Amino acid sequence: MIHVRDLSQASKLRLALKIGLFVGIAMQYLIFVGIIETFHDRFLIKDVISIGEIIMLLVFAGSGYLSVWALKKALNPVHEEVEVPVRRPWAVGSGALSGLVVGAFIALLVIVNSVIEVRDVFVSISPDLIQIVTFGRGETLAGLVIPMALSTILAAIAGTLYIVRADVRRTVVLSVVWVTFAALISDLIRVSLSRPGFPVFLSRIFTSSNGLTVVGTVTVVAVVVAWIVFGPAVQEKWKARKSTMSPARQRNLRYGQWSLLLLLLLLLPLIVGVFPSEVLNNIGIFIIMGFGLNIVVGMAGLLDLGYVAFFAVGAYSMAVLTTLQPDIGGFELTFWAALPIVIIITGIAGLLVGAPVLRMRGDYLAIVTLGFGEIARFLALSDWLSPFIGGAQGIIKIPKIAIGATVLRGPQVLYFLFLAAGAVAYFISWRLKDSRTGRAWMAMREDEKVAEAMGVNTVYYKLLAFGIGAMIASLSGALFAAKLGTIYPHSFSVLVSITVLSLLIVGGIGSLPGVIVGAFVLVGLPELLREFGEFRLLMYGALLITMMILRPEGILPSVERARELRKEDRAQDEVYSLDEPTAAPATPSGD
Amino acid sequence: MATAIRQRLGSGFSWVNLLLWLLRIGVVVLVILGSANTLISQKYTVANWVSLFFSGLAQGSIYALIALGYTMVYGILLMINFAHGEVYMAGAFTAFFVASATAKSGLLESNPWAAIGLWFLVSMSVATLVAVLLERIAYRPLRNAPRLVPLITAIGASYFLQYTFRGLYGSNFRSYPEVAILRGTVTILGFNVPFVQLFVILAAILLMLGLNAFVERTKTGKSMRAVAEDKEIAGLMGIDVNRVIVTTFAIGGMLAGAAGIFRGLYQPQGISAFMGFLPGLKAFTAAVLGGIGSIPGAMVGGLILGLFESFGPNLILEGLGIASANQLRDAIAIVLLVFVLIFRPQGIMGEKLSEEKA
Amino acid sequence: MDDNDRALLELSHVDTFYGPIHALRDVSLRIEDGHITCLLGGNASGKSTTLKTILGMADAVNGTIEYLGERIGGMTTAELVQRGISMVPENRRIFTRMTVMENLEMGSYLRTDKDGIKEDLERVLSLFPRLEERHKQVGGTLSGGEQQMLAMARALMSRPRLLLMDEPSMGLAPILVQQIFDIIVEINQQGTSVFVVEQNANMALSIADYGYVLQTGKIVLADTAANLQVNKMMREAYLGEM
Amino acid sequence: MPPIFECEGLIKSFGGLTAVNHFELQIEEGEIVSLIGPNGAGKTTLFNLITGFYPPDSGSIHSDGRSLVGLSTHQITQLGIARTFQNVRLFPNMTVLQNVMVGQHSRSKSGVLAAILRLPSFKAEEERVMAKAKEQLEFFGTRLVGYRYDQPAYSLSYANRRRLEIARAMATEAKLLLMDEPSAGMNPKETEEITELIGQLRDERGFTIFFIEHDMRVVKGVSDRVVAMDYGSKIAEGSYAAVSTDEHVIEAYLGRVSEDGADGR
Repeated sequence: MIHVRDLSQASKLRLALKIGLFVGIAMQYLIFVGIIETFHDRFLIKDVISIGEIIMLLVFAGSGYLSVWALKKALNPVHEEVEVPVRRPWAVGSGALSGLVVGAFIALLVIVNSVIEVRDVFVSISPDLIQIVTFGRGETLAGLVIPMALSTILAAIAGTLYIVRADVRRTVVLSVVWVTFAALISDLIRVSLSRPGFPVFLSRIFTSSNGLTVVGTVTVVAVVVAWIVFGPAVQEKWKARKSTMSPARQRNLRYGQWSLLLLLLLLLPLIVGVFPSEVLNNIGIFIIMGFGLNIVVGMAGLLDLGYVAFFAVGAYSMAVLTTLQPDIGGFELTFWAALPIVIIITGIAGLLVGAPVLRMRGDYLAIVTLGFGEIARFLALSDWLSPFIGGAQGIIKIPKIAIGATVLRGPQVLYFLFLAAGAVAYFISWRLKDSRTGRAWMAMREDEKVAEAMGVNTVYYKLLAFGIGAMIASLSGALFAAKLGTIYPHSFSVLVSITVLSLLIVGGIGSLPGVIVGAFVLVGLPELLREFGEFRLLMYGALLITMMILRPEGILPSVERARELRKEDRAQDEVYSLDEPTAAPATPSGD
Repeated sequence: MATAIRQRLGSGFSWVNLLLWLLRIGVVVLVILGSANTLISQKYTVANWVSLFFSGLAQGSIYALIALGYTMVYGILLMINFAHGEVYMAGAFTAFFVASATAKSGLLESNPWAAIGLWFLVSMSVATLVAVLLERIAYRPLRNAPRLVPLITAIGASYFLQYTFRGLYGSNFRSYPEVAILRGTVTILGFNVPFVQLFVILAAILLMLGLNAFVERTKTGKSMRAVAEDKEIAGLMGIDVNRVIVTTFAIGGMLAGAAGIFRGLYQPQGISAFMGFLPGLKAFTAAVLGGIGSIPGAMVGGLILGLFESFGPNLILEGLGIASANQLRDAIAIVLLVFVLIFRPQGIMGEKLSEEKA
Repeated sequence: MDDNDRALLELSHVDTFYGPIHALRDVSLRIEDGHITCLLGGNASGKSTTLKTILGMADAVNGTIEYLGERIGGMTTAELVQRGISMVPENRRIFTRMTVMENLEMGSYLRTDKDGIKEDLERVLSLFPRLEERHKQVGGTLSGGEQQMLAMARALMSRPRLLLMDEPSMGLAPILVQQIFDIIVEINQQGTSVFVVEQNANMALSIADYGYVLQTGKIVLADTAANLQVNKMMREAYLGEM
Repeated sequence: MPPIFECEGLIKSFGGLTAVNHFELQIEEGEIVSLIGPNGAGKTTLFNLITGFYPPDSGSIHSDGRSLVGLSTHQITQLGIARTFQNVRLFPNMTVLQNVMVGQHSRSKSGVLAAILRLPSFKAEEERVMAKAKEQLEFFGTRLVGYRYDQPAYSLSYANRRRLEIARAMATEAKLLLMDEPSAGMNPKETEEITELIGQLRDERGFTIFFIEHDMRVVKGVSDRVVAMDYGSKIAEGSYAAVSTDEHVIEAYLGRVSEDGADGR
């Protein structure tokens, strides 16, 4: 039985208006907060369209898409699997209407801005911005009409798109996505293509100093279209061929794929060049920390918001032990001699932080560790400790890492150290996951009391998690210090902890590949998009909220955690004990 | 005998307990030593201490107002609304723009109290709106989720709000316009106290008394207490639990908005989008110190924290020979948080939460 | 009893799941207007679930629940309270941090008729003189018996037509149990229908008109209270067959 | 030889309420003892005292002559007492096999280094633990074996969760199993099965069993001895026939017959 509700025309219109209003407000948010203007500085396609503009156009289109989606949902609220057709006039109409509303919001902004000086309060509303949102027409009639017209048309198209054939829809959506992505990383493409040995014109054809070229854009679209048209057939063929191979050959193929991946990893810095290698190293710092925090939060279930403290202890102890700065330390060890000491010191720091918080409940633990992280930073900043760790001036003259007599210079070489450290952290996490230790951690995460009742000494395992987590962070910190050569307290703010936590959540808590994906998305992308800088944490915040609400298991959830953070699992905690109440001293008559 | 001792210590005698005891003793010794040293050295005059007292009290009132929001939300939902510091920031920001407008229009000059009243009206409304939106968008969908999920969401919301405000209003520090009537000092028992401090203290006390009356006497206030105690039974009485929760966020937001204004009035360095984080953490400390969930506890906790923070560096740290002790003002507030959570998580006035409930 | 009479509340063929547990199986029972009806059963027999099902706090997957001929499945608790159903929960669950008067005030939360509330307050306090003495005391400081009285008084403050009671005798000394049950009779005589869910069968049957016995989610006996009191199967239902 | 379980003068109160009041009991090896009593009698609290979830206010608890008072829960488990819970508490996001393998925790010892380096000792132990876990699961026939091994515990049916919980407790290689209402929420057929199973646990696996139960068919079906509890104290002890006809027990369950008889109103 399908419940297709028959909506009156008025309520369909209301729905479209509602979506338009909602998206219109979101559009205003993007404008007021400064995202549109900031991203206008960068072209998506050189001299054709800027990223700021494409964002606006996407929002326009999005309103139409969303309104038809909502209409569909309203017509058929229960059975997602059944297609209920939305008739074309309605799709076009709903889309157009919602788009009109979004456009009207922009027109309204232009009018209001011409009457009163909004800029006194909202710094982003500059004359430039008005030019951008009116697509260059400014405060003229055309400036009012063009956004509205564009928005209406695009939304109507997007609305129609929602009901057309799936492959057409996919082509359009994927083209937009990939063109945008290619534009975002166009610098990287450009740098990678323009290197000795490559013909110069290659980089010039596809990319410019600012965004893709038209040729580049067409190429991306062509590749997407080709993939949509021919992709399924090719995949099918490959699968068929693979299934006819002998098991031994299949195994060899798998080995081949793995070694290819390994080779790729090893050659990566050479392939991508200097600047991207630097970015890779920065991602590496967070990947290592991600693995460490994953043990503490993902496996043992201890929400540690002060993880940056261990990163800091690692970096500072490495700096103090190796620096050539005359008034600090005086040990002047080599990196390799200092490393074991650093790891041990940080491990002990992990135990010291862990011990007092052992009996603390989850949310209190989170806040206290956050506090520890802040205390660490205040201490690092203070004059009191500055004779030992440099205070606000930090520590300089940390020597480069050397192997024997060879000094490792440049991001392309350091990359291998990060790769090695990342591999170690990954290996440890992976091996521990399927072991008595890992099971004890997970049991503790799931239900501490019951874990105790199964013989798990939770005190020991909590300390162990803190200790190992700290040691892994110290690895990252030590490399960080040696890589930069100087460290300042400001590098160790709570934002580091939040970034690591965010990348875990985005990747999927408990999932090791998730850590890598999360780090690339949350650390890598913003590095490539310099304009992104100021909005990075805005995005993290929005991501944390939406992930927790819509997809708490992350992009790449680990199998057993897939539904960990979902509501349904609470059913077990809440299994009704029939008539007998469970003991709660607060209502002291239960059994 | 040995068994008896072990029994008394409960099931967990261990190295951890020993460590905690050592920590406790160590802290007490350090506090006593430091204070004694400072007092003996007579570095500060009585007037110095009195001035620290009032500035601590004023700062403490601000913490107390923010802490009330934490504690009320915790009392009802058992969640830490980590983004509450940003509600306070929103209040301070809104008031800044209203204040500039009133200064420009001359209202502040001609009728200062009306102008200040207007600041409060507008900024408390905006802060309330932010708090209510926060509940609606970020927390309500997660009402039944495991405990840590709303906490993570709250952290996300905190950063989202910080950077939204920075995007909207820019990253400059902004200072409130000079308010003539709040300038000057008042002499109390022969000591000069800045009038603005007194104003903050008195206004905060007024707000807190108002809140107390609201919660104790009005039907809505009583229904809030009923929901805080037992949502299911409150629902059985026909109370609309969701509405009560929204009301709680709204009231918390109002108080935080007012606290934002006080901060703007009282502190010269101005306000920024990131001003909410540390006071938020400290106000949470105050709420825990007073016993989270307890309204009078949050008030007392806030005042104690303000005083502790005010006296701490000069009294304790300097006595221990720590240079530039004032740099560690924020750190010792957080140290206090850590110690309270370790040794007395139920706070001064809170009842002990049973493990089941917790 | 005449089956054609319209019952005050009637459950027909109700099945309820609580989480994964099939807690009620095909339960049918009726509560007659003006009478005391009791539902008996041992531990974990599904008694509380029956009450939760009536109040919509547990979902009935099958069957119907009618109150005065109106289907009440899916209604909110507030709507039910407004229609005159009120409950005294298991373990009392008064608001321990609020005073006796405030607790009673919460009981009349949905009412706006000031005079009526005042009238009911007087009536309730005359039923429970102990509460009048302690009206300023905080709920948590009351003794178990007093708390039970307060929970009953609170429920009465909504001026219910049907009072649901979940194990009023639980955790109380026998003498107090007797007192509580005497008051239940009085409440009933003043015109409120009562549905008592009890483990203490002898006590409940001594005041009830009609009783049902529940065993692992099924009604196994249904008869007049007088008949049940002498029924040999009663003990079986609790302690198993001999 | 000292009894496998013995407690004396056990007292525990919460606030004003004494949940367990001067309780005493002895259980000999190989016995099946059931604990009955009305709601709120203090049965689960007694289990929580035995397993160290709360410390008792006073009194002694011994197992094989060793005092359990003051030990932490995991130490008690190591000494050979394991339990199940009234409202089934599994590790919901771990697989079926992992759940049971955790039960082996105190019977295995490999640490972090061994796990990272995959030492032969680690591999051998891991194999042993897994074999042991599978052996426990096989006890329940085919319900929890094969493809079920790798399913997360939350995906199991209610009855299977109960079985898994029992398997996990068995995997601790305890001598004494405490089971808190093993039949709660089960349908009559499953209840019958549980009754049989409790007997098998003793006969085939040699566990001594102490269980709380409300379903008198189960109690009657397998108990060597029945202990009845009310208001925190033991009110009767003996064979099922004796206890179920004991006046105190009947009164605890059915209530006192009021003096004025049937016409109470």
